[in-house]
Amino acid sequence: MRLYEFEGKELFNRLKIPIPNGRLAESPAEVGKIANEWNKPLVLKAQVLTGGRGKAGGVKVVNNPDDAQAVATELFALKIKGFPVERLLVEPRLSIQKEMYVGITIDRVNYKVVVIASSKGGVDIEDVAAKTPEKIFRKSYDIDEEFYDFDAIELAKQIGLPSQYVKEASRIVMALFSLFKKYDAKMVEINPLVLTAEDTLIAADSRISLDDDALFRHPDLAEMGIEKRHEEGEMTPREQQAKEWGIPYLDLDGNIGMFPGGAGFGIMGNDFIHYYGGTPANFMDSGGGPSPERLARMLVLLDENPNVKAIFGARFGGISRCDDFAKGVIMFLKEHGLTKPMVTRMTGNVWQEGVRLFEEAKKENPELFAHFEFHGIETPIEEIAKRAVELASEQEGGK
Amino acid sequence: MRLYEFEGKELFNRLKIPIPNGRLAESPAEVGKIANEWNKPLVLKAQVLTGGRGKAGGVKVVNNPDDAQAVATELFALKIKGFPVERLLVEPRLSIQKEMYVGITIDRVNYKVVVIASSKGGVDIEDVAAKTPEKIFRKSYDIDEEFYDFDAIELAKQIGLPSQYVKEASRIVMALFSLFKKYDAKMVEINPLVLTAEDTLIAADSRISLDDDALFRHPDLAEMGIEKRHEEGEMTPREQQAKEWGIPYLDLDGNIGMFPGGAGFGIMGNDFIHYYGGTPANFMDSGGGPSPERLARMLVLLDENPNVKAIFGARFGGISRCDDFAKGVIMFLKEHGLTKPMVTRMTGNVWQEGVRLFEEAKKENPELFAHFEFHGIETPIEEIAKRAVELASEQEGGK
Amino acid sequence: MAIMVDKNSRIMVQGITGRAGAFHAKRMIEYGTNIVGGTSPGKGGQTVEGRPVFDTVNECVRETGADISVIFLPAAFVKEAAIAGIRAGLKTVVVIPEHIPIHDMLLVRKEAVAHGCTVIGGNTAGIITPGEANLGIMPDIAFKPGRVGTVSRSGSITYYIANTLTDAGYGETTCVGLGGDPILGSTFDEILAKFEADEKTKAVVLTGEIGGVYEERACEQISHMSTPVIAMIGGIFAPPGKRMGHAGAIVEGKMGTAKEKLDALAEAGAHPAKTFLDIPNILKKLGV
Amino acid sequence: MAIMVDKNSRIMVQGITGRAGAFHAKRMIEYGTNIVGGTSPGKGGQTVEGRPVFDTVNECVRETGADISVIFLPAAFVKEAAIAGIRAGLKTVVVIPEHIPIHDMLLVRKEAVAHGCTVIGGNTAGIITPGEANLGIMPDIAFKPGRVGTVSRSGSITYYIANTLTDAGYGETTCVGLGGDPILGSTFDEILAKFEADEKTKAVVLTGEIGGVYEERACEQISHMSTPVIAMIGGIFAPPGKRMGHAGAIVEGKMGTAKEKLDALAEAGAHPAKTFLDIPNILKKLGV
Repeated sequence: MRLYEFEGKELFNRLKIPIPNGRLAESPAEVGKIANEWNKPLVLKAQVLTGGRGKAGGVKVVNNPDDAQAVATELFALKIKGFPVERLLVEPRLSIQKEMYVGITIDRVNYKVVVIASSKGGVDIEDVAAKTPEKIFRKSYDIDEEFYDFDAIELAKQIGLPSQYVKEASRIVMALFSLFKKYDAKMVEINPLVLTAEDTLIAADSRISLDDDALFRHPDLAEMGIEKRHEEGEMTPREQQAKEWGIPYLDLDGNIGMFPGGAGFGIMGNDFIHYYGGTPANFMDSGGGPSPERLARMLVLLDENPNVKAIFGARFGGISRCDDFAKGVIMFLKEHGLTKPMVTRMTGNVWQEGVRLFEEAKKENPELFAHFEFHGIETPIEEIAKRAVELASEQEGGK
Repeated sequence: MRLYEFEGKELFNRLKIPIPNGRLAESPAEVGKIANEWNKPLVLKAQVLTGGRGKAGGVKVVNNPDDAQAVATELFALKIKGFPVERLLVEPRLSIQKEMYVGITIDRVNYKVVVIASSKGGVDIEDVAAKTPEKIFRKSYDIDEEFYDFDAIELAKQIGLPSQYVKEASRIVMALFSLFKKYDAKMVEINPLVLTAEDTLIAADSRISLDDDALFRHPDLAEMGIEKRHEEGEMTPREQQAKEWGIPYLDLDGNIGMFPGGAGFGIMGNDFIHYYGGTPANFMDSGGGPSPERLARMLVLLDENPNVKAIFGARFGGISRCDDFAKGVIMFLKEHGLTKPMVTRMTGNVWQEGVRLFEEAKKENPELFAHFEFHGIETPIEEIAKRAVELASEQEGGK
Repeated sequence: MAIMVDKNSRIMVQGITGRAGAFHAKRMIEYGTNIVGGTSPGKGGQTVEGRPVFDTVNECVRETGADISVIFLPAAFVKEAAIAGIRAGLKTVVVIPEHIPIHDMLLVRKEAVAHGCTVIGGNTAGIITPGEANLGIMPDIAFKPGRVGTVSRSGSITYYIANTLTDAGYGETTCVGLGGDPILGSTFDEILAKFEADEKTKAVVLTGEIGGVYEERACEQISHMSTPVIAMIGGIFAPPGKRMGHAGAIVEGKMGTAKEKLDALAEAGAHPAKTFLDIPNILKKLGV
Repeated sequence: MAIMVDKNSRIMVQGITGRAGAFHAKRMIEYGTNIVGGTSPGKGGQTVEGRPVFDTVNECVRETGADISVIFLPAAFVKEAAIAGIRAGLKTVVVIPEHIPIHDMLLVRKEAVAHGCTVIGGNTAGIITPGEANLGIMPDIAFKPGRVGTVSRSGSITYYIANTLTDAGYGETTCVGLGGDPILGSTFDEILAKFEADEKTKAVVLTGEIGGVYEERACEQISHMSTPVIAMIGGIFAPPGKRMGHAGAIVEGKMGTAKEKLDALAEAGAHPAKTFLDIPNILKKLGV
């Protein structure tokens, strides 16, 4: 999961990586106030959880402090890749002598930690790697290997820093390495690392992506307000609700509610729906062995989503049992009621028992099953996907 | 350097190793007050920087709190291996089900960290190793190797802990290992690690020896009042003075003041004095390349020591220069004045220049050189040692 | 024959006294899997389903001769548990739990390579050799002994494919779930090599996923295999850059879009399948 | 011939721009030692005594062909400096500063062994091959080319012994200061083995010290050497349990009293000496 620039810089500051003396603002007026107070050239930087901010006009230099509030108003009105700008980071403008890049990431193919540096910073590092690979230097480490200052100095020399700066540069790179290890990062970047006209080194931007699965061992991050979130962008209200219920859930653009069994199948089911001409409204992961309560909540998320026109359910009882699955669906039908057409297939662990429970419940309360078609192992999953697409287009057509 | 039991326990507490809920007392009255407050059986433990405290009567159980003050008075009157008892650690008496041993130390021959455990604790672990080696379990680790809980559990099983205790025991052993690494320890011991009648594990005693040379990276220890000190025992006032001046200095029992060049020679010079029938009054280390000021201070320590009857000086100019050496001695002669007979030899780096400076100064102020014989390379060191012994016995005889 | 596990394997369960551990130990035993014991620090001396419980893997290996372990423990404990198994000399360690911290898995992988142990997972449904042994959480209903091997990132995909193979009469030699976590103990190429060496496996179905990095590693291996490989990739239509449940399923820059993966695999000689129903058709064409 | 260093060695100084580093670089050069350069991070491009200064050991090795380094840096920086030298492929690293943290030296030793580098010190006066090269802080006045090797914990003892050997007309092949710190990069046995392999060294004088642990390790080596070894031990009369300046000089339990060390060395075949003046007499008796 990605951190905001200001969050990353707060971590930089903790690890003694020098950062500009910036302030976070939540309104144009606040920006204006800061500008008046400081009375010097500023940079206003939109805080969004996505890349390409610069190209989208999310970073503005304000040479005359009087203009700050007006520029800030424009920035707050911006949407960057669809994400609204809710905060600006206000920093003094740096006088730049040289811009470099330092990053640390994981090479998943070779199971290594990779330290990368480039003599060219402040730009897309993948572009640099593609167009001028000679400007990129990297070295791989085992996860439990120590990173020494002589390696950091070597890196600083390779990216063309004159000798007088290499000690400070190595201190910064070593601190970045410590940050990477300490906070279970997937990626940490200083881009650009700026050598200012005043001969100091400073991290002008931060990009940090942490391993959400290791957040549990970093309670200090939660204290900073850094909690589990998307890799990119903010959550929708529905995603937020799902998160509170502990259900991995993602809103998509389509109209078929995906009620899956298993994350892998969630991904494949998404493809199947596309193959048959439909588009899913969401991605969801039930987790291993979901309780009936959890299954009912998963259905609530779909049924209450106005974009959903039909629900596609598939359960392969692996770690879970199909009778529990049936119980969850029945609980939902009784307590909430299904307003959308739904088609579902069960197979795997005690699937026959799941079908039996549905049949029994249907006999008792046939009205609850008005929109609900259920299948066992006899119907291939592809047929179910095709049926879901049909149901959705019937609904759309019926409008 | 060794820590007091209560200091060690404070570190245990920081690393979440359970310790008895004790209090430090500096007078019998204080002990009496604690005893009245707690009103339960107590253990009073003399805090001294030496081993064999138990055998010397430095630990007393007080079953009736009314007796506490009287027993404390006896303990405060005690000297353990010559060291006075200035503080008592007062703890509730434990009900003991089983006593074990856990220690971590360095195997200098094989360059390893060694974790040692024994099913027999509360006694001299070297005795246990000698008499019942089958009760000792050990495992070696590289300094950068991780210590895993499964190793700790294995150790707990080996020393006969029933399964229900192994998780807590492994937590304690892992914390001890962390403490060893975190504070640059030479040795950490829990002896005994007690399984109480209430089925809890508790570190009933602590023994910790840290690497003084790594103290610089543990400012939190200085905050606790833990500073460079002897491996055993407290410093004499003269040793304290030397420490303030940054001079490694040790009071010994003899009457020859040792004014050495080089620590290795300090040790060998000590032997030479013995070979010729004398006994040194001190050990001292000049450090590499001492300044004239430092040399003058070294002589002040000897000349003002009433036990010193003669001073034996030897300087082999290696990292240091003999002219600097001569300057320091002359500074001392001029500013302080020599009251004890002294014999000194210089050789090595520019020794001739040292001799020349002495001769020049003697010509100017012959009275300063009344007690001072200096030699160059022509006189073997053994002759100088012999002469120092003669000078000391003349003084003793002259009394 | 089969790969990795068969009826003679001696299997232990780490975390056997836990809810999931005990439940699945029972299921595995019912399937006929040779479960010989388990571990649960602090509960040594107990039994679960008649199998002895030990405090450490070392003890379990010493007393039962276990050579494979299946881990059912919370993610936070997996690093230590896996390394305990690796250092105790196990041949294979299967990590069922999901969300193992990435830095932990990097260390586990390093230890595994150093000690010649195969780690599977995390977030795997396990390994099954139908009719012989079922390690993990796979539902036995989908599987029948046969002649096609499968290897997949996802448990549910494994069930669907096995189901398809079973229904079509091919059956399976062994089905391996690599796991859905972003860093995995083993990679496709390593499992493919085991299938290649297995005489009874006449074809392999590989199912990859958007966002992974191990599909690309498989290409080199596929290019010099004599056993045919059928490849499926999930996430062809997945939106880029969003977390899709499997933490691994994040498109990282230009590497690893589903389309590119499938193209690369096909170029290396794999036979691409779009849906499960394509698979029997391809096998038929291949004459398996 | 000589051991470890000779006139063809290419020597660099880590910390060459510091007060001690520059002073001793000058002294070493004056002696004729082939100093080719040095390092001081942040000062690359400068020169000291006409020798180039680099930011990293790697650069220095690449540009000057250095194969030995002498470290003049504060103790806190030695770990990194020594490992930099070891990893840069140096044959020998000489650690002059004293009071190196014990845990640091354990790591340095591990790296040295892994990379086949010999680390000498900390707290050593250095290594001298009289007439060829003087690495460290030894005063050249004591030394003359000759036929006896010395190895000692202490610098001052080395000077006295060399002085004695020089005066008696034996001279020295190479004199090695192991160092006075409690954990040392090399041990007596390792240096003795080098002397044993050196044809020109006709005898070795070993001087140990109370509190060390490496004297015992020397016994095994001495017992199968053809080159005779004369042994002296300092601290015969030292009080036990007190720190004697050399941090290593602490009697640890029953191991390593000076008397026991000397007895053990004699039993292994070494010839014990009490004072420096004994040494020429023993050499004479041995017919060296």
